[in-house]
Amino acid sequence: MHHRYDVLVVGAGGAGLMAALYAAKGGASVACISKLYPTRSHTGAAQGGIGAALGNVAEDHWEWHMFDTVKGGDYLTDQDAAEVFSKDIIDAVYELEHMGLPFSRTPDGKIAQRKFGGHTRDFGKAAVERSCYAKDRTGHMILQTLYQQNVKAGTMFFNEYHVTDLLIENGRCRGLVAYDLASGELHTFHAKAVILAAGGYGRVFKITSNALTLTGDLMSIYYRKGLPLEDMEFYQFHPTGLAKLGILVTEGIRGEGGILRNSSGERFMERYAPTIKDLAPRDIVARSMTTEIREGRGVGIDKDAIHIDLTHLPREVIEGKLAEITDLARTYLGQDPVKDLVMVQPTAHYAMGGIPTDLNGLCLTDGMGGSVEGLYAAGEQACVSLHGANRLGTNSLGDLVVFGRRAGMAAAAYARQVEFPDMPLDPERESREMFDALRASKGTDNAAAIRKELQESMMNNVGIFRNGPDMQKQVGIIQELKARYQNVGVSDPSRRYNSELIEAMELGFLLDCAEAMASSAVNRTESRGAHDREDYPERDDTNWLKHTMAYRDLNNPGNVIIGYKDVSLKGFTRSFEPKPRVY
Amino acid sequence: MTQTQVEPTTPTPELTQAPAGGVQLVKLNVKILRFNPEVDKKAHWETYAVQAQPTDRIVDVLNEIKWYQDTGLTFRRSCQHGICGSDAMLINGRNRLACKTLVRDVAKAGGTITVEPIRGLKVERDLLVDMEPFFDSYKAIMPYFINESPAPAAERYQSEADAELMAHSSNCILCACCTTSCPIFWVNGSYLGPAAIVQAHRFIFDSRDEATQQRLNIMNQNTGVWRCRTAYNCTEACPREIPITDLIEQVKRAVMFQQA
Amino acid sequence: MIRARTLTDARMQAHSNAELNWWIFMRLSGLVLMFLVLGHVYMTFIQVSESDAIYDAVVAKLGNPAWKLYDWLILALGLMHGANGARYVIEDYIRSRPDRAWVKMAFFSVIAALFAFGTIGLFVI
Amino acid sequence: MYKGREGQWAFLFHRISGMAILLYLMLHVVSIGSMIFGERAYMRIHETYDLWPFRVGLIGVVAAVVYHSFNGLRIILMDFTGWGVRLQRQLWYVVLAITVLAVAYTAWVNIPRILGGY
Ligand SMILES: Cc1cc2nc3c(=O)[nH]c(=O)nc-3n(C[C@H](O)[C@H](O)[C@H](O)COP(=O)(O)OP(=O)(O)OC[C@H]3O[C@@H](n4cnc5c(N)ncnc54)[C@H](O)[C@@H]3O)c2cc1C
Ligand code: HEM
Ligand code: SF4
Ligand code: F3S
Ligand code: FES
Repeated sequence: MHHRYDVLVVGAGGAGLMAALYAAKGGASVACISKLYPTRSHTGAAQGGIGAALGNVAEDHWEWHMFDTVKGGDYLTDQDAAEVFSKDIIDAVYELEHMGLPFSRTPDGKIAQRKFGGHTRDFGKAAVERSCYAKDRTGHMILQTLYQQNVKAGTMFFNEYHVTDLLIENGRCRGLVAYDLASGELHTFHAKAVILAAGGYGRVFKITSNALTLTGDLMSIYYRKGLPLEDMEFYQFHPTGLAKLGILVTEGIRGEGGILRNSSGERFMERYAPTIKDLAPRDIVARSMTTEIREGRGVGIDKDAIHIDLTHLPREVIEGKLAEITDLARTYLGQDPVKDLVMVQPTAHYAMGGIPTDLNGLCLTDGMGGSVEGLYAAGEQACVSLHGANRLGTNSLGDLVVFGRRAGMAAAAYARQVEFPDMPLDPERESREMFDALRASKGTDNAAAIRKELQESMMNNVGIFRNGPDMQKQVGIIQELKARYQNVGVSDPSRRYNSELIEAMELGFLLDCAEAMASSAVNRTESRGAHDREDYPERDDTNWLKHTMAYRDLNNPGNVIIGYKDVSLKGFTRSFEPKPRVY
Repeated sequence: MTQTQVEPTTPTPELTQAPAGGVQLVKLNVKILRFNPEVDKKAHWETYAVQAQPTDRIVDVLNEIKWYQDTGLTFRRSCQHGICGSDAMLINGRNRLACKTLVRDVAKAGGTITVEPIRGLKVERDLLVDMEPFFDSYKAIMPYFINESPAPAAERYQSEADAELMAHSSNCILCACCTTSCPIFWVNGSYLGPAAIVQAHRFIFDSRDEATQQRLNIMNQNTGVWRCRTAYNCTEACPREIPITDLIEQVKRAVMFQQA
Repeated sequence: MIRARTLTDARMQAHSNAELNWWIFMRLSGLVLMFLVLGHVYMTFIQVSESDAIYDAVVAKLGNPAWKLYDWLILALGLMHGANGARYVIEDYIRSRPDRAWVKMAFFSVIAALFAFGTIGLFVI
Repeated sequence: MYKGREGQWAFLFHRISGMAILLYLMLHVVSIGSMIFGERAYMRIHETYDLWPFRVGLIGVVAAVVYHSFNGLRIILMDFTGWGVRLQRQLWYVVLAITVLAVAYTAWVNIPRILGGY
């Protein structure tokens, strides 16, 4: 089957839906292709809020937000991106409100805001109320609202279509190939511009807040073409996942006054971040918790968790503003935040790295400004580099709407100027070969077993605390697993709804992401943001104030070529000198 | 096709203690209604013997079966914690999300858990049904905010009390647990169903929305609120604990007072 | 692929309050019927036995115009209420349009006939 | 069978009892209306009512009418008041209790008549 649209959007999470909306507003014919029904996208799981300096509760300015973002990213954040972001997000939040998003309200009827980790007033003086929220289901409301607006705009959706290949020839993107789960057929989509917004890849880790479907598909597809992935070593562990399960407990819980306590009941964050304590950025809190656990002050049977204490908060706050996580803790742990301490553990959460883009979402091919014409990316899967080495809470939802919108507008503008490019002769060839190989393999290895080994070893070797030998070992493990992957057999021959085939394909994507990640991480011999090495505990601005670009070596499979890209240390009007990062 | 033949085991109501970490495993039988249109004429039951922790989610158990026992087993799932709405199914006779139901909620050691696809929508394969009719009903109620008057530079104001009116209905994740538990929907697919009405409620009771009149007219049709016979299955089934029947009754009254 | 309903669609769509009115009627008639029917049942089945309702007794009772009216109300409201209730049931369970149309037609004819028959019966005597 | 709770059964019984009463009403109209054909015709139909199955059936009709009436009241309360919905479960048990009492009373009055065959 062959389809033709001016602009194609891959993924129907917050970024994809925003991009689709704006591409349509730009006059383009738009189709959105998603492997899930749009409202099933993982943006719906985001809880805490979306940060914007509205100043509805306390004085706030975009410069403060920009500073926090840069400092939060341990100065690896591109400051031009941070400036665009901190300004644009204010309008974007108002726009979401005009789209009907049911925000929580202040007593005078404005959008309610609360404190969040790393967001401060006056360049680091004290925590500030910046996160705009809708109870603790902000992502759910954003996803629903954006989907609703797309229904209104009449966006064409191809649901449960898995994108399997991008058609890039001579530096120009020409469309893509997708597998229709319902029929088991491949479809070719011909387009002037393509926007990628397929989300993260948290499923490389064992304990994660990410959905089973977040397998880094499009990052891997990009990478397989010999194109780079940026800053893959920076992966955020969120301090508070429900113990064992990894299900997220929003940072908003600490924004509302929740306190982390170790086995002796001590508020240990006072030792690690004396100024903002429990509201320090995520990398710092996650490390502090892990240190407590390692030093034997953890709680639970295995002493591998930490308590979060809400019991001093009024019931109305817990059951009202934090209804969602109250329900989660009650359902899955049988612990009631109103009267019990809840057991939490750091959980793999967010990819700072991904497909490198410029400020308009245009995908980059190297660190020197080369790009793929007509190919854009936004959302978690892209790396504009707004988040640098560590993302601040609430900045991802902001990223989706700000850069999703910019990518949508840029793609539509591009599509207005150009004709449809020629298509390759047999566009479906690579996808077909991939599926044929998976189907034909008479191998005996089990995809689930390989995935499990990958997730466990990644957790142990490229987790919160890292060191050279372990990561080196992990690079080897990934190569082994990739070899075994060749032997994965798909035993279900059905054409329709063959989820076994899809899962096997997704495992292949995960292995690629893991490869880029582990290799980038071994390479960076410093500690910065979420990348914390025990063998190189210091930040090293002289050598490492630069982005990593990881390329697959197409001639030498298994080898990863590392390149670099400069950090833009200048915003358009404001800039912040790298300083030691203390809170 | 992948007819993995699985031995139905006799229930053994004993607890096995796993060696490490003090994890408690129980033996269970999971009875699943299977149907693959490419080979089966009719749906049939298959039983799988599994070991699970009482605190495991049903979706964990299903994944375990799919990954290690019968790879052909087909169902939707994604987030694993009740937010994406993918995995509504009929578990032990009631609609639930497989990821929000724990083993210990539905079975004791040695017990049996039955899993069927949700009713009233066409089964495409195993536990996966055609969701299009469900989303068509959703689209029929104009599920988007309408306010044509020029927007202010900042936000439109809304009181906390007005925001609270939408608190329940805006919580819906479109999982279809409700609609497919409604005895009217089972027999009468033209009924928009509780999920669509909940969505309509979200906009009707939004103080900023300007299309209340048109929305109430949609609700006032033969396929709208009047088909609800207050059977409460929807309310019992909703994983988001939305008091659905209450909301439907509010919409009925709103239609009545609007016409009065 | 179904297009979403737009505001223009919704504005143009003719709508009637028929379902709303029937819904209200069901509740009002139900309330009235409750007293009429329970009273009737009490008087004819409990206070006296069914076998006491011999011809003469019935004729004697219906000689009183008040009872005539009482019984006629039950007849009229009960049939209307019941017929509309049955319409709900028919619309729910009979899903093919043509079938639904003729079943409804036949059913309403029977109800109409019964109503005529009952009314004549009441007032002839 | 779907394992619905009180509401589902309340609805199902309401529907069945409604249809049953309607059927009974229709027959009742025929039997009483047969008067216009004179005493003979009326009594011929009427005598069949003396057979015991009809007597027992009468208890069923009472049950249906009482259940349908009071559950109808429950529905009206739910439709017009917010608390009706909150208390629907309790209300339904009240409806059932009233129905059981009414049936018991009818049976108590009627069983001698059934046994006595008069
Ligand atoms: C539990 C949780 C809580 C969070 N809370 C917050 C918060 O409070 N504040 C904040 O700012 N951020 C938060 N985040 C981060 C933020 O929500 C995510 O980073 C963001 O939602 C990602 O959005 P996205 O649009 O990029 O991707 P997603 O929403 O993940 O969507 C990905 C889309 O891509 C599609 N897709 C993927 N692969 C393919 C393929 N091969 N073919 C076709 N389609 C494909 C999927 O179907 C899906 O529609 C949270 C994240 C998690 C996991
Ligand atoms: C005695 C007092 C009665 C009351 C209070 C009453 C009340 C009601 C109400 C409120 C409904 C609407 C149900 C709904 O929309 O959910 C209803 C439905 C119905 N009633 Fe009655 N009713 C009474 C008597 C009768 C009688 C005498 C008959 C038979 C002739 C009858 C037959 C029906 C039928 C068939 C329905 C439709 C059921 C359904 O749609 O599920 N009712 N009743
Ligand atoms: S109302 Fe509840 S049960 Fe129904 S679709 Fe929404 S979340 Fe699911
Ligand atoms: S189950 Fe159905 S009948 Fe009404 S109360 Fe719920 S929609
Ligand atoms: S898997 Fe997302 S709701 Fe169950």
